[in-house]
Amino acid sequence: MTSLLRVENVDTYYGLIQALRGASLEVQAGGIVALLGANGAGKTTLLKTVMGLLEDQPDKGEIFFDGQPIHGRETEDIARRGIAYVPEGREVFRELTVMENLKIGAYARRDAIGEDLEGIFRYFPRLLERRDQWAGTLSGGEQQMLAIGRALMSRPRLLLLDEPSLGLSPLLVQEIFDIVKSINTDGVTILLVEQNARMALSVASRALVMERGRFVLEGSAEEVAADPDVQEFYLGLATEESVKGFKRYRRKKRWR
Amino acid sequence: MDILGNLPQVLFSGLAAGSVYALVALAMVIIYRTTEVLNFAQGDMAMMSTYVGLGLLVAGGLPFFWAMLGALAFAAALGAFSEFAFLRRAKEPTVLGLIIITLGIEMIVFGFASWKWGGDPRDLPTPLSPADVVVIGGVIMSYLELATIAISATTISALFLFLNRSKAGLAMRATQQNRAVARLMGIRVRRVEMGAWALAAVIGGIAGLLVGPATTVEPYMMWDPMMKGFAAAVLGGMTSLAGAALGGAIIGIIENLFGFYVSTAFKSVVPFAAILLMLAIKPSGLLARHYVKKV
Amino acid sequence: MFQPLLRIAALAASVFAVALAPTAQAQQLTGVTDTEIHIAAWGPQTGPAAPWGAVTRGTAMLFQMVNDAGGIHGRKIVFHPFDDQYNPAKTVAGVKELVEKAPGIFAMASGVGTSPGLAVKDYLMERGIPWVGPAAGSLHWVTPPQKALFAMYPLYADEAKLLVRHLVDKEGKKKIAIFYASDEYGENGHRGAMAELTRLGLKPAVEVSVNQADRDLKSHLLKLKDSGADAVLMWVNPTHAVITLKTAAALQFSPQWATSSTLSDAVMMQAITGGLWKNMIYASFGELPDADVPQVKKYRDAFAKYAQQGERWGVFFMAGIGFVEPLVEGLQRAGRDLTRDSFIKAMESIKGYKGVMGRVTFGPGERQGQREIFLARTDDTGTKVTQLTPWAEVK
Amino acid sequence: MDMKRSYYRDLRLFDTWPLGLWLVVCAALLALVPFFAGNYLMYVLGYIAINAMVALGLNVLVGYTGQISLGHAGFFAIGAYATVLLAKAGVPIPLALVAAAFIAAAFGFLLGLPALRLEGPYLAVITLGFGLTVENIFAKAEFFGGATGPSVPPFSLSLWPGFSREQNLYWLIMLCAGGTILAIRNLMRTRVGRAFVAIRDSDVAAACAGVDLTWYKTLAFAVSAAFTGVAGGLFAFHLGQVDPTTFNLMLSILFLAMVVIGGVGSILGPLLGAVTISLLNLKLKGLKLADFEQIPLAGKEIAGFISRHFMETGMANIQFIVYGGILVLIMVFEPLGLYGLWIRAKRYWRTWPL
Repeated sequence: MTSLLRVENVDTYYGLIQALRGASLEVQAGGIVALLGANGAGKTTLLKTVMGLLEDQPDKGEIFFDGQPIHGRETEDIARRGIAYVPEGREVFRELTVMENLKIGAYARRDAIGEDLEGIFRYFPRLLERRDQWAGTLSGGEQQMLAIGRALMSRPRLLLLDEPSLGLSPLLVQEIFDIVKSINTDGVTILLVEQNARMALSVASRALVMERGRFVLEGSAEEVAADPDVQEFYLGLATEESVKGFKRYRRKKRWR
Repeated sequence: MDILGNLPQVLFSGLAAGSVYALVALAMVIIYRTTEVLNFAQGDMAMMSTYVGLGLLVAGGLPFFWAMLGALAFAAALGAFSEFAFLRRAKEPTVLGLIIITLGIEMIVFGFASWKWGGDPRDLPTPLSPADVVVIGGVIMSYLELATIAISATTISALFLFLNRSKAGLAMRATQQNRAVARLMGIRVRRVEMGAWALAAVIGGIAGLLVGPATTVEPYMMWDPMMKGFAAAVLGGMTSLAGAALGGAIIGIIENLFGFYVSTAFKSVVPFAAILLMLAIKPSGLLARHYVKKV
Repeated sequence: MFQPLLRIAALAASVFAVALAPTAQAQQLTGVTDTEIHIAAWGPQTGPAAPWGAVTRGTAMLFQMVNDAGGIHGRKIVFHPFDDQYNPAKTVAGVKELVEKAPGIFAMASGVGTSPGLAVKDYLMERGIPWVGPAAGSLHWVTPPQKALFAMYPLYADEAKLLVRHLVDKEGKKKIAIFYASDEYGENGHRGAMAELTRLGLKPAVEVSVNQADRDLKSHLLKLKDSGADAVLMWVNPTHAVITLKTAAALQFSPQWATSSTLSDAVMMQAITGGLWKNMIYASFGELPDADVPQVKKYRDAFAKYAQQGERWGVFFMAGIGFVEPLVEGLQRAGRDLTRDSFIKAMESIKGYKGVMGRVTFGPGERQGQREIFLARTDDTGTKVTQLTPWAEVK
Repeated sequence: MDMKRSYYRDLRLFDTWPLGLWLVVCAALLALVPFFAGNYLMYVLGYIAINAMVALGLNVLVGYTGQISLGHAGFFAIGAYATVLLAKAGVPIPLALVAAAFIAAAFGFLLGLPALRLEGPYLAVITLGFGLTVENIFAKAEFFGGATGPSVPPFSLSLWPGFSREQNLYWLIMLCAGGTILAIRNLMRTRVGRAFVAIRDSDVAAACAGVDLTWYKTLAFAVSAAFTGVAGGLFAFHLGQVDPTTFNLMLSILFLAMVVIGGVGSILGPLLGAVTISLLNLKLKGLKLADFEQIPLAGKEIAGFISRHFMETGMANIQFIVYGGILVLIMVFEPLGLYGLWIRAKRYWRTWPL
């Protein structure tokens, strides 16, 4: 079985700054893959590189979706192949109504969308209530729901979720993640970037950890969760103390 | 001077003039919202389309309607070409740089048109003679002015319908709001931008075809309407279509009121004074809904 | 770091400066060789005033005709027209460049516009370079008279006076409104009309000015109409004249229109107004372009042979010929020993010369060569023109 | 409108000393021009220098403070009229020029007030309106000489014994232009200059850092207007005539084009831009049909095609196409303008042959 998304040895630059250093990953169809890492590790950059959102990037390396090369393609074409990306910070079209936002999600399709709309409203009943409201007037959580709903309208095979929990209350985070899980159950493969590692690992089947533009750890969600470094740095389960009473962050070096 | 007796006539005249400004303003707003460019070539693109219409009509011998349609088709092509050939090529464009590019396009179009057709004014014959008028309640309305107002109103309504009801219009609005995310939706934003330029050029072209019969066809025919259109767009808030339409009407009426009741000498300055006043009170323009500054 | 450098540079500069103490102006170039006479003219071929560029092209055709007929006393005229876009900064640059580059310029011919002309007048006069037939009816050329400046264009103010006189005396108009462009041309017409009205003991019905850039003249025309004027003196450019007539038609306003020589090209005006150029009274300083007199026919025939593609036989083109005819005449009279002084002397000997303009007379103190104008009128169809008055000087 | 992010790059002009040496040599050469050259060269150089002063002044606004102005022809006109009217009233010319600077600055300050709340197209339209208003008022008011403008008194200043009027004027223009360069360079190194740049990069952040926006934004307008006003005064004498219609929108656009084409936010940039645009303006002349016949191979055919499809009388308009083409090409390929090209060329040669 071929993998749905394969990233091979990708280098990405912002001007002179290298953000990805030979990053490689594979996402198999069906599961939820969580991508963990600290701020600036290159998680969002990886997603943007996959989507072709960065001009002239990737500088090096190859990206395949469903066996077809997509690196160097236009974002529009990549999106039309069946990858949907929910960007960090929601980025809904603030001056379009909820309904219009959803419709624009299905822009690249020509078949009927009524059914899909019903599906979305089943996931997010609250959007139905607010269907004629400007998206900019929604609350953060509702906007996140809208962003996910909009992405689903294109009937993607792969959904890239960037920090869905950002700035949301714990209750809402729980709600969103439940929905993410059920979306996955309905057949959409998900690549999930999260700072909230605990939540991410609870829904994911596999997980990867990024550090400074490269992958340093990969495994099933349970394996990754069991990793002592992950426990210490991402899950906050400090286990040892140094002689001086300070945590030794330097241990990260081990992964190089 | 019969002060009040003339008022309806002045208002009507202002509205007729203003409806042309409104079209130019709409064209500028469409381009500004989609690509954040102040298109200073708008007027001269319309001028050139008018010449093409005149050529099709007189030299080509086409019937009036088809000649005008041909002019608008040419306008669309010219707009799309400008975007495709110049604006899109700019790498790392800055706002000022883009303005200078449109000025460059303006000069190229202007130079080409005056080379091809010369500087002498010409007449754009229309089925409507300027002397055909209808008098309603003491207000003399020429068919040409009535047609101008009607065509402008129709164009503006059609534009609203297009933007609010059609899928392409939706895509255009989405692109205006967030280009990157629009691409994520599978919208081919470059085509949308090219389409916006074409659309704007067509709307500007309609303005040109309305100015032509009322004045003359010559290389400078669109300078004044273009300035007023720009002013109208800013008055309306630069990002609001309804504002642009309203702004055009307001400027047409204000300057006619001022010209008639105060002085014709400073008539062309008044719209700008009005804008200064208005912006001093409401810096985002009449109908712009937001003016959020990115920090 | 700069101080020493600056000091050294300043020292070097002053040494150089002393060594090169101001030299006398380079020997003046006269623009005359054994076989050539160099003559220059500026005229807008581009920009808002481009329609006036035909003047320069008319001048060029006259010189070409002279050359093809064998030149002047064994010399050919080499003509250097240039496009100044009606921008004085460009006019000055062009004139200085031509005058100071070998072999120089013998004289300037025509030259469109008051403000470009004013920008170079002093420069030309200081160097004694003759200038014949500035293409603008301005008082500046002859007040005070300059030794080397020979003006041809009758004053706009005179035209306005004659028109007002005619409207009042012959047409019995009582309420005359003045509609004028807010530039030198329009103000001169305005001034002339006001002077004549005052002389006749009348007041204008209304005075309305229009800006060059305006394209919406409804409020202007409403004002004119509202004043109840039975005649309007229209002192505007061709484009504004068209808009004026169209707007007037739309407002059902039909006074007796009267206008200047600038709009005396009835054929063109009829064409660009879409047939509204009817019953128009206008002044003219030259024979009408389609007049059946030998002076005009000669050039009309030549036009068919020489004119560039896109050229039109009209009043501006013909004016370019008319303004410069005396220059050619002067060159002929000056003979083979051509100097600027001999040329000026020859010019002063021209009396009652008749070309396509009115009669031209120069003299030792007389630098306004032509003062004669006449009035004409188009008929109801706008196509036939009749002369209303004979050639006459306005007193 | 932010093109340059690094503050230190703003100051590049004299930073290396070979460059400083070159500048001194250039200045010396320019100073010597009247001793050997004719009026024409002096006229062209003077015209360029006047435009350069405006471009440098406008750059304080556009390049350093990040505002836009489509109305600088207005300040230019104010400077010209103020100088001429004062000189006619008997004020010595240097004093009249200084006064013109202050008068223009005062108007700049006034125009700067609405600029506090506006940016982008809003500011563009206000400044555009300002330019139109000034042009209209000068052309209408009898006091200012109406449509013909006031007559310009003869330039009577004597800077060097035996110099003609043109030579003296040339020196005065060059002195003023040199003074402008030094003044602006120094201004940008002061607290004021740093405040301007801070406003350009982010006015909110600048305000948070304690920059008084009201004062500095209006000051930028005033400073910019002052230099433009002096240039306008010099221009009146340079042309020997003041015509209100020359101070039109086209002129404002030309000034802006100088700054942007040259490269905003530097000193060399506006200089290069002023030289380029001035020369294009003076030197671009109309082509003739005969010129096309010179084209090798297909000359006759091309000329034939052109005469069939275009107006021969309109041929001079090809210069607009060239002009516009140059603007578009420069901006498309190098948004930092000629200055950017210069920097790139320098960088290329520095690392050559790598």
